[in-house]
Amino acid sequence: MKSIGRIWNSLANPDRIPRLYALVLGIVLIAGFLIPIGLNDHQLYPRPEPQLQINAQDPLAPYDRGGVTFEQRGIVKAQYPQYLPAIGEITAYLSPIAMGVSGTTLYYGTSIYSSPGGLIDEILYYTRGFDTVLESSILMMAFVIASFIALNFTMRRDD
Amino acid sequence: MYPFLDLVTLTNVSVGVLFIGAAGIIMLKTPMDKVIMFALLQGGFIGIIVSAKYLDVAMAAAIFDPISTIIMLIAITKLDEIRKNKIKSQEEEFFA
Amino acid sequence: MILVPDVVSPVVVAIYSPAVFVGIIVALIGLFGISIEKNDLQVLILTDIVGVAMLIIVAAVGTDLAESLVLPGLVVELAEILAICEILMSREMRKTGKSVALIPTPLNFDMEVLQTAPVFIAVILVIYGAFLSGFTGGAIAGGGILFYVMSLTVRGVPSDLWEGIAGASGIAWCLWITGFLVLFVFPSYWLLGLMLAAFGVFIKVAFKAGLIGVMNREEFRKE
Amino acid sequence: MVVSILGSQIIGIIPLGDIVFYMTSFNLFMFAAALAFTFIIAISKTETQVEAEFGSLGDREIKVAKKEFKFRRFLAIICGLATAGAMVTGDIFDFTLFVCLIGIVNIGIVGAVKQIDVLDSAFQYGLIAMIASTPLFVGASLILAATGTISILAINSLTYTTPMMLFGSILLFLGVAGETGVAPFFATKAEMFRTPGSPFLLIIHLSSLLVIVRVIEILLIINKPF
Amino acid sequence: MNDATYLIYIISFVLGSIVGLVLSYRKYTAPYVTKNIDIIALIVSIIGWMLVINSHLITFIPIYLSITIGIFLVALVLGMRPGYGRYETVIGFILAAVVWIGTVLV
Amino acid sequence: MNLMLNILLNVIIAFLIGTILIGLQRKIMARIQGRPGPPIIQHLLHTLKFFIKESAFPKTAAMPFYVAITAMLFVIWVAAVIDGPVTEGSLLLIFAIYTIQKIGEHNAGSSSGSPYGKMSCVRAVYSAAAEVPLFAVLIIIYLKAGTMNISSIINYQSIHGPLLFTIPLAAIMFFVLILSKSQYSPFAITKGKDIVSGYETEHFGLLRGYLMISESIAWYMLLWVFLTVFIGPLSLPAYLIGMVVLSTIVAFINAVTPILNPNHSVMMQVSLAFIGIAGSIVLLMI
Amino acid sequence: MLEVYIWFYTGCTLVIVGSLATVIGPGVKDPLVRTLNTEIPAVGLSLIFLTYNSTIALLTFIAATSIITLILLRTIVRLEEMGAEL
Repeated sequence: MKSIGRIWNSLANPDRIPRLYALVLGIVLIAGFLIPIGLNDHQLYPRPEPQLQINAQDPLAPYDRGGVTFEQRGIVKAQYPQYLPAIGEITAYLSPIAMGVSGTTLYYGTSIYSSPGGLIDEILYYTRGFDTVLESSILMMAFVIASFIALNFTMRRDD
Repeated sequence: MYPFLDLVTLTNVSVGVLFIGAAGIIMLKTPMDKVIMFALLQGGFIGIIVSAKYLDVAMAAAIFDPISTIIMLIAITKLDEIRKNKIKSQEEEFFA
Repeated sequence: MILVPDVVSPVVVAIYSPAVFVGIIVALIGLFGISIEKNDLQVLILTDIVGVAMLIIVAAVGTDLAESLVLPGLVVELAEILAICEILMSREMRKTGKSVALIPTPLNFDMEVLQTAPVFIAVILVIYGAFLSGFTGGAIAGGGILFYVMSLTVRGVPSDLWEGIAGASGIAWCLWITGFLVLFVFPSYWLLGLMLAAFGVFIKVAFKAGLIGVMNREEFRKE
Repeated sequence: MVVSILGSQIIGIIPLGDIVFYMTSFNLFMFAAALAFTFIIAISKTETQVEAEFGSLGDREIKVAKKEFKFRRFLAIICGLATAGAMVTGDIFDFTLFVCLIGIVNIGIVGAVKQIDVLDSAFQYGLIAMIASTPLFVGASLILAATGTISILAINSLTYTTPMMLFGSILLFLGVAGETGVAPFFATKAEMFRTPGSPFLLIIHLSSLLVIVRVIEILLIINKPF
Repeated sequence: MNDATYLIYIISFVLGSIVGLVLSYRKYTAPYVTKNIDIIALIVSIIGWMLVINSHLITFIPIYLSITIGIFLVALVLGMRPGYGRYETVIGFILAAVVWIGTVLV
Repeated sequence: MNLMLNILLNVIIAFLIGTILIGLQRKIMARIQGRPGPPIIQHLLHTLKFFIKESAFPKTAAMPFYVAITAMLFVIWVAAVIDGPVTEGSLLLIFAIYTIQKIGEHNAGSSSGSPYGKMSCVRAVYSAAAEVPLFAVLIIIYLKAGTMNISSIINYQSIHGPLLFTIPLAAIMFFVLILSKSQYSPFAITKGKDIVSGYETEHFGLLRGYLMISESIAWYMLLWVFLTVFIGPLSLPAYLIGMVVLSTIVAFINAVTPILNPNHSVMMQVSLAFIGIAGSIVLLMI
Repeated sequence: MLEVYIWFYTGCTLVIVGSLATVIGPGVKDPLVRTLNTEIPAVGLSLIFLTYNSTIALLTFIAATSIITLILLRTIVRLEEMGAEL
């Protein structure tokens, strides 16, 4: 009983908690080796086989999901297409510069499709836009905290 | 005629460079040597990106490579200096 | 050519469980390291490894969705490291009771690269980042700005400038929120929303990274 | 269409694209509670801690400085909003992001104080929060891999539970446990409360408790009874 | 028995206790006397318990009214100041219970 | 019946029965410890007394907050009554209310600026960490009954018999939870007399009255949930008898056990929870 | 297609070896060495991203890694300078 009490008391020391947490998490993760793990192949937003598009000489590889800017929508397999009136539009959109680049080279697909428009922008800003709100808020909060401490303490030189 | 020459592709060479770089970073103990080996690692990595034909990514990686290296160099230099000063001041204390 | 297949490609399915196992192994290694480590700073560095494990497992799903989930994960890691490092430093400063004025030790070396390269690299990265826009562009352009600011020789915390830049990035964040609202309230103006969102996030991330550069300039200043 | 979650009817949904917020009476109550507390925090002053001075009969007052007060109030409000969001979100990944936001803001609320002990526990809590973001995201991604969706409403209509989903949800729980500090990981969080500034500290506690109740709901939705 | 009558019983209990407490402080000045049995309290208690438990025997008033009054009387004795009213309560309860068992058996 | 009237009725019932049960508990404890003890009605009189006393506010308090928290506590317990006896809604909601009540406790303690309140606040955080039994109970009930709706759970029990016999360990865990909420119990670290009155120390007059009302309703509601979820459909007198029995048991336990140190209290509850979870899962498997 | 597997398994190897090196590698008592060692798993992870064609994530990761390294190095240097005993 006394030793249990001692263990319990040691748990009240904040310095040990991250280590304890790491240990517990590690033990749980070991279970991951024991259970069957497999990918359900019916996924949202599937993408073609790796390297398929670039090997097919697609200038928009690897994010080409069809569609023509302002005319035809790209293919996006979202969870709730009924709530997304403009689905596929962003995927199909290419900025004028991006169009120019796509005409000249085969190997700039990533850049072309991450300039405004493209699939990842569609997911990040439109279909799952709220994630990005949170994501940028997290970064902003971290920055607010860091810069508050930095400006008022760690980098302050007058006092 | 030389079937093993087929193995000398960009991918395989880059993988080789990568592993050499990784081994170097792990084995060498001096931070300065590690930075040199890090350049090797980055070289291999850029090679692999190029073999995947994503030139834009390769370009960005190539630009960030020197940045990381320089940051590390500055930090290492500064740390060296601090440690040297510390030892020096300890010795002074010792003599005093 | 199939632009969007019905199911995930068999290659990805085949390498899913190896990828998850690798992720778990890496996490175990990292957690093992954390649980035996006594030094707080070392633990902080090791949590980086655990973060890598997370990214592997998330990416292993191999869909576009997985990729877009990787990005928040990445940002969370970055953000938390940023905040916690600062707290660690302030804790240690309060503990030792040393005031800031005594430090930093001036850096006594001259690097040719720091005279010539920053402008060039920064310009390239900012232009490329602007072209990319969004988080990716922000991170890239931010890297450039960071490098440039860091290699400047000016000293002291530019408090006004700092607040100005931070304010600008706050406004950029608002731009992104506006963009988000436009996308959902007026879907017909999706292009406007997209541009607002993409450039809002871009400016925000880039400026924030630049401010990290300012912090570091203090640390790595030249004589 | 009448959809019921855990035996209670859905009152309404707010679709934001793929991320659908849903409300049952349970979610609505927690949402309202989080917002109400946030509002009160936004208009409150901080308390003054009075401590006996050592070796004399005088009292020592510990106050929160104005600048620090504003900063902490800002973070507390963000934390309250994030908590409210986490109560109604219908997407597992979105939920994990909310939890991460809460975690980082919690660190910030106590990050600017002067007591070394509190800073130390804030740092240790930050470490846990960082480690915990791994099981959080891994859990969500395993559930995604096993079911092909991360929408809670879609998972609710599934009829099976695979071991992988169970594993994923255990990891999710562990992640939330780390971020919110339930026993046996409570010490870091409890020590953070020794600093003055009670309205802001309240939101730390509020967020952790509400999030943990909410994650139980999510776990129950993911794992069907035998 | 619905919620409203339930509430009435409780309120009657509370009022009875309060009145009992006040009256007992008026009546008994010595603190905590354990041995004596007060005849009036005993009678009140017996009537109260009879009304509560055997209310079905009394047909000329509605059942809830008799229980309400009974609970009031019971509470009057039960709620007396510390040390008083315990034996009375127990005796009253036993008597009423005996009568109840009798009616059930017969 | 009119819904509002029903709510009002139930709230008043909850309040009155709650105070009387707490009074009864104190009386029983006193008798066990060989003291005369206060009259059963004492707790109610206390509560009412505070409403006619002068309210004072500490100079150091965090102002709107200090007042609002008492109203908040009261409101959430009224919400619990609405969700419980009135509409028989979601069980999860009652647990959510239970956790929010922890927050109220925490903040009532810290908002005054008193060191005793602060201690109670830190302890409230500790004790909130011991919510694991709560979640374990929820999960086990869900696994067994397949629903989180109170009326469905009652239906389930009227068909399959009380859950008390099928998942006894969950019932025990829930009982520990009830125990931790009762005054003077080994787990009642937030109200230990070593910190005067814990979180209530610095609340006077009207505010204290509200705190005490919510305390009484809380006690009633916890017992109600226990009886409803584990024993099933009951008539009102049966509820009353069940509550008296439970309060008596709690009083016996409280009278003979010392208050634990905060860490030990938390870890004790968590250990009980782990034993309960493991045991229940084994029982469910069999 | 073979290339994809080569990238993937190279990435996996690098990640595992690199994280081992970070945890128990030679000379990791020095936080600087440890931070430099974390670059190996970072490169390995980049290769895994490349395998899945997640090139935007890859770009962001490359940028973010260098920022993280910078932050960590700053902390290390600052703590060393203060002479903090952790």
